[in-house]
Amino acid sequence: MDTSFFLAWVDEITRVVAAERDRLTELDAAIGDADHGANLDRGFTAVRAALAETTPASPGALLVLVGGTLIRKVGGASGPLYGTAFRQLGKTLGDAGEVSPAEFAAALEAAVDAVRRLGSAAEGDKTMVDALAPAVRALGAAAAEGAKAAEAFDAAARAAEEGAAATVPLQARKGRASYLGPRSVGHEDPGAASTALILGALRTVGAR
Amino acid sequence: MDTSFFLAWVDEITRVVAAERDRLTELDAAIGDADHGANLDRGFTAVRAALAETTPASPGALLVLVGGTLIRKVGGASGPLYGTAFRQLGKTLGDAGEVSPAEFAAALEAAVDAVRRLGSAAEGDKTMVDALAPAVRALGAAAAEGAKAAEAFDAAARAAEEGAAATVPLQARKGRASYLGPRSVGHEDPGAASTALILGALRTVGAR
Amino acid sequence: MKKLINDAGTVVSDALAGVAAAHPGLRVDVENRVVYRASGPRRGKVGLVSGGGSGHEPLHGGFVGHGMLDAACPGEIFTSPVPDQVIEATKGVDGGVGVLHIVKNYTGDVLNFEMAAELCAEEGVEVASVLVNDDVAVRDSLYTAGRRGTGATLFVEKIAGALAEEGAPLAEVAAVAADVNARSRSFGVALSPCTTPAAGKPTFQLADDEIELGIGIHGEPGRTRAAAGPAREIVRVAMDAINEDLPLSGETLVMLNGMGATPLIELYVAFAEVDAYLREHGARAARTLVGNYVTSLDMQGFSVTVCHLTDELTRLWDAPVETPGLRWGR
Amino acid sequence: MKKLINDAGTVVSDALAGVAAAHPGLRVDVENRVVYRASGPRRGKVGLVSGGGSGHEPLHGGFVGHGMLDAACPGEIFTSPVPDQVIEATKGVDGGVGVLHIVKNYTGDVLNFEMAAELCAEEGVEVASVLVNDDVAVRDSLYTAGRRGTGATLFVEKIAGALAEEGAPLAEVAAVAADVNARSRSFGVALSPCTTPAAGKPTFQLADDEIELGIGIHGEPGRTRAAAGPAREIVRVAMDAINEDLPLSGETLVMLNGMGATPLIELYVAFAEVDAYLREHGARAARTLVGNYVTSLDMQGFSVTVCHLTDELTRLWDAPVETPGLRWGR
Ligand SMILES: Nc1ncnc2c1ncn2[C@@H]1O[C@H](COP(=O)(O)OP(=O)(O)O)[C@@H](O)[C@H]1O
Ligand SMILES: Nc1ncnc2c1ncn2[C@@H]1O[C@H](COP(=O)(O)OP(=O)(O)O)[C@@H](O)[C@H]1O
Ligand SMILES: [Mg+2]
Ligand SMILES: [Mg+2]
Ligand SMILES: [Mg+2]
Ligand SMILES: [Mg+2]
Repeated sequence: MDTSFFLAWVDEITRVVAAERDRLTELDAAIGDADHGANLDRGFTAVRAALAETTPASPGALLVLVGGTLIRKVGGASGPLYGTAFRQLGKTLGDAGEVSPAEFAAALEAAVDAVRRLGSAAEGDKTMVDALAPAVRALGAAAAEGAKAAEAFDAAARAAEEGAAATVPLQARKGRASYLGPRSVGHEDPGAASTALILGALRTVGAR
Repeated sequence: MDTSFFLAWVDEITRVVAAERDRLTELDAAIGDADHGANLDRGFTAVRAALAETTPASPGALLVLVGGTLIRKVGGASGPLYGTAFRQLGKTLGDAGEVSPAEFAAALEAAVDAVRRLGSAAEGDKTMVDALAPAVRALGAAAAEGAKAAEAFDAAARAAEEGAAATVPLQARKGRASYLGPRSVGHEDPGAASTALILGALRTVGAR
Repeated sequence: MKKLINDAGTVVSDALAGVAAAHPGLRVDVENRVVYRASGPRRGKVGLVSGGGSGHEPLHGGFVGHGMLDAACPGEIFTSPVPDQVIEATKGVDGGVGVLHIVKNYTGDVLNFEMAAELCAEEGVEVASVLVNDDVAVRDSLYTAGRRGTGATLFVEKIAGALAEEGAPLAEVAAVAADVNARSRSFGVALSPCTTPAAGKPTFQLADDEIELGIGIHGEPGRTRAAAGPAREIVRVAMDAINEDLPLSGETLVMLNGMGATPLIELYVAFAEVDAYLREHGARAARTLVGNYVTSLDMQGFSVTVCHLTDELTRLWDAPVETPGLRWGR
Repeated sequence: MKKLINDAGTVVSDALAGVAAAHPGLRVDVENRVVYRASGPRRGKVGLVSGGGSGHEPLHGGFVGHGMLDAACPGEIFTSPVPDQVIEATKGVDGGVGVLHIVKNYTGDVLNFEMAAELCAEEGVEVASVLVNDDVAVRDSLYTAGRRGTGATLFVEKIAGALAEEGAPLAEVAAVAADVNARSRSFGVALSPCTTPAAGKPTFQLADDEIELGIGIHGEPGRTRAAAGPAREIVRVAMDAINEDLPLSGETLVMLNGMGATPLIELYVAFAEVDAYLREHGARAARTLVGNYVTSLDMQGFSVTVCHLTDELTRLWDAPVETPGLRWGR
């Protein structure tokens, strides 16, 4: 996978985030503050604008740019968390021109570790980590078995979607939803839902 | 008619005003500020309280007390206007122990003149004067023909009711409703409606 | 209707108890419904008394204090006070050189204050009155009760209050009050109706894409209903109405006033448009207020009030004031 | 949804343009979204920077000025600002003796301010942070993101601002800020939800006889839903929660804060009940604020914040302040 692959990924994320913006905001309205869709939409719109100005030389440079832009434009909890994730992804990939599924899986693991460190959320706390962590495991397993990118990304996307769905019965222990205590039960975490979209976009692009 | 007759009138006014309070307020909501029912209800409740403390010696003294209490407790436009009306009514009756329909008609005429002077509203301006003025005319005519109190008061009440109904198509030129310009058309004036209630109460008591 | 009250019948006195507890600089006679300065009348200073229906807070009780009112008489919600309150207040603030009544032009306010003024005069207190009638949405003609008093009331209270504080005689204080009123114009817009505790339901109905133009401060509908639009366009309608009545120019004092339920961030959005409009018309917002000052319970919307300044009026506006609702310089 | 805005996407910058036009004492960098004192940083004075999502006006931009903040960073509506804003503001107010970040305890605010603080430190600006977490509706435990920062933010900004104005060193300013926070407790109640311009519909639904207890300031539902009742009872629930967490006694600083759409007359009704509760519990409201200070757009409701005073804190509270939202002594 080269820079143009990751450019396509970012384009696809931008598209689905815009399309699902209202749903994400509604999920956030139920147990948060009704801005998650607007936040990510603003962030990825800014990413697209940044990419219209410069074309990064490598997948790593591209993803660092994406992460930096998210940090600079999103705000809220998800801005630093997703920003850090993309930056760490890019940093780990370094300046290689081509990235294998295994390399990507390792970089995503580093990215998710960074999110965990920053937000100190564990799996089961009802956050984006509940979608990110199973996706990383699924991707790592597929890559270790030598799966093609398309298959590996499909496994990761499915794991993220299942992880997001599995947040519904949980009581939140991190983020705004935790203020609701038991009333947070019965709602999908918006950040886990957006993680599922981001990995779904990876699947879409990987399947082309 | 003696003091107890006018006491009964005041009781009956208090009763109907309380019963029709919400309707009066709704009329006022449409073209005013939604307080006319509450204003009169507060006023006559205070009148009842005042009458529980002292029993005036004559119809005149009673009606002066009613007027003074309304001035002191109602506020708004209707407080000074109705207050002045009752005070003038009482003052004109003086300290006579008994009042004939003709004397009452003359006193009511003086009362309505006082209202006109204070508020400088003419008939057709869509105010309480549109119910008061025809009521005074009907009462005067009936009294001049030597009608019994019951008949005379029935005529006055009917004239007030017709006068109130006739305010519906008018455009207001006085009071808050005048701010609405042409939008005041199509609504009954709340003050004219309460005048109809007050004269209706007179009919009720006169018919006993 | 949901309200943070104990009982619709006791809202005014319950709130006055809160005012008394919150502001040691005020003395509140809850029984007689008068809000005074705690310091009492000052010999040789003209007293300023205002009042009107409740539901417009901080007007008027929130403007009692050094440099502004000496007393305020709150009536029931949207109902002018009764003469007794005004008499009590007038006597209570008399410093021996007369008292100015600041009266908003509504039939009820005018009648009740007039009755009180007559009685005070009979008892030897000199009273002058100024009628505030700044609302350009109402034509001042034989066919109306005349222009309503709205936002300019605050300007009159502040500027006349500053002059009175300097020891000016009653005639001068009354004259500056009348001058401020003559130089001021207002226009109001509602995005939603309001609900009085007594009525328990909104005073009118507005669809989600409608607004009321030319409203007063008593929850009454406006002159016309219009389609909702961007703040820029709504502000333009208000400013056009003001500008047509008294062409804008030079230094102005501008209040962008919230009707009670409009978020401050929206008031600032609107103020930016007011400021742009003034510049376009060669005028300048030399002094400004943005916030909830002359409200209409829980109505969403705003009013703009513009006063054409002179150096003297600016000086008096800038003079120290210390009230719950307006404070600077001390 | 009806809002007095031009466009849901430009609310924050449009409002900042209005803030700039309304307040000559402020310098507003609309592009970078920072509100500064017009006078700029003062050598030898600790700088105070706060910020957070917009929609809480006058917090924080309305508290920039002498005796309070040096700069505020408004994020999008209910969204914490980005690190760039905080970095810009921090550098812009540095008077050479360090800058205090006043951060409300929300994951987003904490992360963005932390990132900014790290970068500022790398660039040689000394930064200390105080975390405000006064909301007793949230248990501070492993099972939550910790208590939210709400009304006490204003107390921290005012008191730390006064100390900074006197030239105290960063460590002392940070210590008094932390002390004020430790001595403060808040509880909020919603009578209605609010509507963000971006979402365009209320964040939750409440029946006409229901209220939300233990709400924050972001339109989120509270800990529990309860039956609506008289102000007296609702206030008691709030005060009980505060009193159970930090028993009331002695001299207190009390804010009865409106959430944005509650008429001031109702806030006074509630304040009377707060005052009565304090007396019952042997405490006294020595200093008070009643009004819209830390709002949640067009939410109906209120919060109470109580801070246990010391003589020194009272002195700092009373010190002169000159901001759009809070002003006395100058
Ligand atoms: N401590 C945390 N660790 C990981 N993810 C978190 C944490 N706190 C919040 N999140 C994620 O952020 C999402 C909310 O993002 P967003 O709504 O954009 O920010 P905010 O909560 O500041 O409004 C939550 O749904 C959750 O998935
Ligand atoms: N100038 C006037 N002359 C006679 N009646 C008037 C005048 N102005 C108002 N009214 C009467 O008063 C009524 C309103 O009374 P009310 O609602 O109690 O007072 P307010 O208008 O001050 O709220 C009107 O419906 C009208 O009949
Ligand atoms: Mg959110
Ligand atoms: Mg009325
Ligand atoms: Mg009225
Ligand atoms: Mg947010």
